[in-house]
Amino acid sequence: MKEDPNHIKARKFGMIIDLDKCTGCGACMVACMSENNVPFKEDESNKLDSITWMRVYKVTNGKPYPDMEICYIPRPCMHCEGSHGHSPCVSVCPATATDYDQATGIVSQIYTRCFGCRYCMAACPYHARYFNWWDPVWPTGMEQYLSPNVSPRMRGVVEKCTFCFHRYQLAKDRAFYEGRKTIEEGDYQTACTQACPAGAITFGDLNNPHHKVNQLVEPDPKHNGRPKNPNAFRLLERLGTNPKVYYLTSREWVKRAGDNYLKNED
Amino acid sequence: MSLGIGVAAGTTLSPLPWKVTDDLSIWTQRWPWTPVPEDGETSHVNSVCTLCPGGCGISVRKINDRAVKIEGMTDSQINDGGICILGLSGLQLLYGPTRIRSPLKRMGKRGSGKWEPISWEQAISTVVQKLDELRSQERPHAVACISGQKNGTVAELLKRFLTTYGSPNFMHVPSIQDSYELTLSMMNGVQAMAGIDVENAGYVLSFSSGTLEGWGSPVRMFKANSKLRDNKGKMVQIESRLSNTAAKADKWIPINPGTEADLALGLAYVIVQEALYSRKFVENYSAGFNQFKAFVINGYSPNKVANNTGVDSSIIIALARDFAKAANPLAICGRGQGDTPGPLAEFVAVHALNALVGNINQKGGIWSLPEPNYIRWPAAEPDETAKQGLREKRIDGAGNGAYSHTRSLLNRFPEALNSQKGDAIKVLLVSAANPLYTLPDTKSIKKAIDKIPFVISFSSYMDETARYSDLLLPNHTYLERFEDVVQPAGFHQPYIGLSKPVVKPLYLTRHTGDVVIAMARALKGNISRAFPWKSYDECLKQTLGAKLNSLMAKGYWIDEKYTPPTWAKAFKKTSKKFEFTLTPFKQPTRVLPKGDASTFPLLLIPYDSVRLANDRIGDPPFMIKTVEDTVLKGKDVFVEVNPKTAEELKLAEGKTAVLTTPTGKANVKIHLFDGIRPGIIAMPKGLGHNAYDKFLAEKGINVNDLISPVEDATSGLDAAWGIRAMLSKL
Amino acid sequence: MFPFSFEWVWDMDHMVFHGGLWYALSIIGLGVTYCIIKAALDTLKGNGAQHL
Amino acid sequence: MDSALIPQGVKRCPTWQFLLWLGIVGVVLLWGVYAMVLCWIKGLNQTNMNDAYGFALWIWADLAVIALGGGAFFTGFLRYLVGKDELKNIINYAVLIGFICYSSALLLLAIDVGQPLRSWHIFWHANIHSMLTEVAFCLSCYFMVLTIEYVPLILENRQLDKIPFFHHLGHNMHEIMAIFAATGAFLSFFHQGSLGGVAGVLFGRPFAYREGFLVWPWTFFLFTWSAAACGPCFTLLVTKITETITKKKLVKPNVVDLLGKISGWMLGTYIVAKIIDTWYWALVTVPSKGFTLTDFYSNNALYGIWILVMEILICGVAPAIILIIGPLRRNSALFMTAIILAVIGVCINRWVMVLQVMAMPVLTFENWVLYYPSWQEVATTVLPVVYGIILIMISYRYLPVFPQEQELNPVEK
Repeated sequence: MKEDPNHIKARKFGMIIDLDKCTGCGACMVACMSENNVPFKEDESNKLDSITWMRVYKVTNGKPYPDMEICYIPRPCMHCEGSHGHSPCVSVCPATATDYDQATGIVSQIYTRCFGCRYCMAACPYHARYFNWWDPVWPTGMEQYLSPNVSPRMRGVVEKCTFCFHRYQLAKDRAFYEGRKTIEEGDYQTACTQACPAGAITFGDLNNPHHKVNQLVEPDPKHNGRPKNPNAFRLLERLGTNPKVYYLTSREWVKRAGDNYLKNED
Repeated sequence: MSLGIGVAAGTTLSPLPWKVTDDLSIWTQRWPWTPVPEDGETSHVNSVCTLCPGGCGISVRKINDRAVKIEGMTDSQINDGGICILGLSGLQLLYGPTRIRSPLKRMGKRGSGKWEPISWEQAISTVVQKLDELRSQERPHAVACISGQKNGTVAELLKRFLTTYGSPNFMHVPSIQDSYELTLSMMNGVQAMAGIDVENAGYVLSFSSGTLEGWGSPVRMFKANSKLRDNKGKMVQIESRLSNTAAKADKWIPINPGTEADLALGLAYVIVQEALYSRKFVENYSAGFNQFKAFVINGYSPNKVANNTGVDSSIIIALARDFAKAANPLAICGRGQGDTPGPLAEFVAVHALNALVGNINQKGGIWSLPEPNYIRWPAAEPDETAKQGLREKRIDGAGNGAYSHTRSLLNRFPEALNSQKGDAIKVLLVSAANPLYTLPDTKSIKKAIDKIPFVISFSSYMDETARYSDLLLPNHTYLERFEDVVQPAGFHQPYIGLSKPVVKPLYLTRHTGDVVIAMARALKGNISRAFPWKSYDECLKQTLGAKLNSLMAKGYWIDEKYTPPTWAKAFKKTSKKFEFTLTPFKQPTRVLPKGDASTFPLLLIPYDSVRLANDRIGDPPFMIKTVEDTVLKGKDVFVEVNPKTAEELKLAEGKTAVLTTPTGKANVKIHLFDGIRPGIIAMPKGLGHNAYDKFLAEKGINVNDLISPVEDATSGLDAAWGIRAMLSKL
Repeated sequence: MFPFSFEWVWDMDHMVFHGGLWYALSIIGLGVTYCIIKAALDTLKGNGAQHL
Repeated sequence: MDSALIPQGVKRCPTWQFLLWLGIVGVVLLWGVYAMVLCWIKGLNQTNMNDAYGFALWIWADLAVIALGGGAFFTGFLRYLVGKDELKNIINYAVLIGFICYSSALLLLAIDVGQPLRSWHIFWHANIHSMLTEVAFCLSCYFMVLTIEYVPLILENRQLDKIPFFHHLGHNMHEIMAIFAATGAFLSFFHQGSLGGVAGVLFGRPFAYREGFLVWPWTFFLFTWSAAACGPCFTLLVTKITETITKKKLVKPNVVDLLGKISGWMLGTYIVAKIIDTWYWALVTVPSKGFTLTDFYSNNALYGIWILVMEILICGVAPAIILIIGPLRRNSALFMTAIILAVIGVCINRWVMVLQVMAMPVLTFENWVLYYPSWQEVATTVLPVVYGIILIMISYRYLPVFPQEQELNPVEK
């Protein structure tokens, strides 16, 4: 949670997911798994121990046939900012194994430092954090597709979505080689954004008014980044987690499913 | 004791604890059983994915010689950077444990999984010996081939091989493309492929087509759906189940399954009655309209149709008006992912709707595309034995008598074989197909295959059919070979893609094209002469000719300027006009599912999910990981049941029940789902494999074990959309 | 825990926390050291056992 | 056989009987050790914990034993700092129980983490803003204090005391024990509190989250308070159990009564604070997050409003009343009931603050997730209990744990 004085203007990378476009196809989940060397095991049907940094939830309006409606809600790590980087998980980690980077707004996870106390998982209301209950094992030969950009994790540590932080580093390196001072919007995109066949995911710098993410939701800096766009919402806005993942929908019930409301509230 | 304390104190004060803790930290980071991916030079190879007929461009990221990630190709006309879940998982197939690593000869009983690796020379000579034997017995027509591909050089090589060898029995795996083709032939009078200009449609009326379930070219359909949304277009889904497509549609219209043709005709009734149709098209460029008009007016009033379809007559009327008045309306059909050809009546009725609103060969409509003609090899010259063999009737009955329009009827193959005595087919070649898993009524397929003494599979993976074969001649995977990819399903512009080797072949596999050429050469005579190429790559190079350069550079060739022929020139019927044919309606419009309603009160419909590959390729581990726990839990599959139906049957969420159909029986779990009509149960396709690896095998039930094909009276193609069923407590 | 690890910051939070920590550790450490040294001295002096 | 080790002037059971019991308990201990080794070698997949239950049975056991071990610091605080001198007659036992509880807690934590070999990261790379860091530091430091408090008792063993250095060491440690006790009380205050803070700071989990004072949520203070109230109850309970098993009076009634009375007042004030906290939480905190109290206690098979009634009224208010009111307290059956209820109450409190927090869905489209522990988890949780029994058995046999034992049970020579 350190301020980086070298950065004149901090970036704040965020993601917008258009739920009207999302079809629940799961490409984001697999794009993430293959980008980030996420392991798999024989039975992955127990979703409580299945590592999916990006998870697509199937949400219904709860009405009977034929009025039922379905919406898919993809849920990466929200990279909560809380107030001043005080995200639910970062502040609780005893070993500083997860950190809020003030320069990018990305919540990192240092696998080699994490000793597996799982306090961060208890703190995260989005279930975005996953524990390596098992040794990651790839069938013989399959380890050949592992990417060197992301280190495979060991048993006993927590992992989660990093907004493909390694891609940010690669983009910065590339810009440096090409003699550019800054990276462009398109230089750094997450694997899920890139793969989404429906084009439902937009990624960029929320602090930059030229970036699409900023234009789509118009985050309100006076209210901890709450979206000004009436069709945009964040999951569990009321908890004050101040997430950097926004959702767009035209359906009122979907918006309402994003947070808890009392009966008399509208 | 004091010694002990002394030692403890000494150790604590020495640097030893620090060293130990430090080492521990390092050791826990580098456990020898956790792989450390090797770093190296990054490169990208552009290619085309052939895991489904979608034909997406892919860009594969490599580190040195290893492929590490598959991404969508950004400038591809089909998928523009997007990619589907299966395409993303491709490297798990390439490097996975299910690869067949060399030619294998069966040792134990069929399907026992005992194999002996043999050399390619041995393998080919074994095949050639068998084939020579058959020809010397004057029975070349006892060879059959099942191909997953219909077009392209490999399919053509196989066809050519069969023709010069003397067998008419080339069968391809059927899909809705066959039905569309037949429809175009009957109504437009052309032998063409259906191209759907979905990107420019303003209103998409889908009759149970899973446009977001993997229908057509999946990524293209996803993109088109988002574009429709951006353009404030409308999408209406007619389906008995709230599929993903229905969920994303502006309107979901639940319908009694199998009555889609009735609804289409009901809509036609309103359009005709209220004169909402395109006068320009109907009056000037169509024939048989009056007949058609009389037909729908007589039989398909909204009230009648409401009765059959379960869709309210007011909805029918409103829908017809919306559709006819919309800008660029488009009606499409073909259930789910479109793997089953379906009832021809549906296609004709829906195509008639398109004709009524005049969107044939128009922007945002249904185009007819000429079949690709880049393969221009000199005609093969069969010798006498071959000619005799070719004169024999096809085993599946296609192209003959009742089925004279249809080119291939794989669905009739098992039945044809099982009803005959002896072994009508002696040798079966299976290429890019897994019929033992993908065709309905797996039991009868197995029985049919049992009657074939020698089955050869070209599969790269140990799928169900490969496991049950006698000889395996593994092809390179799509990431290790050159191959032309013709016309992504439903794409509306002439298109050829080129699959390129991304990595060197990992194992002792060989390109099926090369194997066919080698077989032909070994058979000598006219057969050998018909295959003048030294290798498949040479054949491909020659075939592609001038297109090769652009294909190598861009990965695809497209005729972007292509526009379909105008109405004046488009129709090749004798009338030179579009014909509102009634042929398929002379039979009962509705294809009834197998089984009687008194014993089997429910209807079982298979459903497709884009997260479950249900064609010849099984789900790789990544994909199966994304399957929800209300679809698969442990080894159990869930069927979707309306809570009302479940209540009547006294079945609760998560409970195990016995699902019985006229074809089979299985234990399933109940998932209460309000998105399905009462009385219907839905089961996912793509589970219940018994081959492949531990990540996929023995999970769930293959719905093809429970359903049977139903022959369409006009086309002979499989028209089944479900089967009657019974659900009882365990 | 020590000023040379990178997460160490010289701010109020760290000073209060580590102040408390090192204070407690010092008391414990000094107390025990005192007891041990005193006991050793007492033993050397050899003044009477079992006088409790 | 081992009579030379047994303190003078007290009677102990025959060696064979002692060894027999030790053997029986030892078997259970081995079972626990086996499970522990399994968890260390094969990893935490041996448990039924999952991504929804990152914290489960072990963390509850941790919190519970630490609360119960609170008897040590609070009795020490009363004895050395407040000057309640009578309590010297029970302080040894309180320290022993505390020592057992804290060592158990450390052991459980060492099993509970995914990478036990890296546990020192919590110290080395300490994030001082984490309640768990505070817990870890205070816990370890206080465990040192407890060891320091326990060591003189060991040195009082007949044979050890004969060694002059140990004799002097024990004596000197006694001399400055007040300093250690004060440090211990300070540390205890913070770690009991930060254990409460562990749940209270989770602003993503409305069931656990509490507002508070400066950086400390209200649970911080409530946990310290409840540990101070219920810890001595546990000390008394174990004493009573020991008395029952040994069939001897070991502590004079006035000592028990005094500690009981103090606990009663602590419990009474605690429960008032707890009720106010719950009230405020239910009426202000929870609705501001979009929940109502009933959301936390419905739609699941286990957690109903009964658990709140149980914790606050039956296991809080009731024992507090019994212990405060003299005549009731002096009724031995009621006294036993009260201390048992108080112990149960604090265990329930720790349970809900760990497990109900995990079970409760926060996202609207998730459901309650219930969990049951695997045998490995149960075995490793039983492990500290049997370890404690063994340590008590040995300590009681060979050390002068109860200063009043000789007086209350004169041995006929």
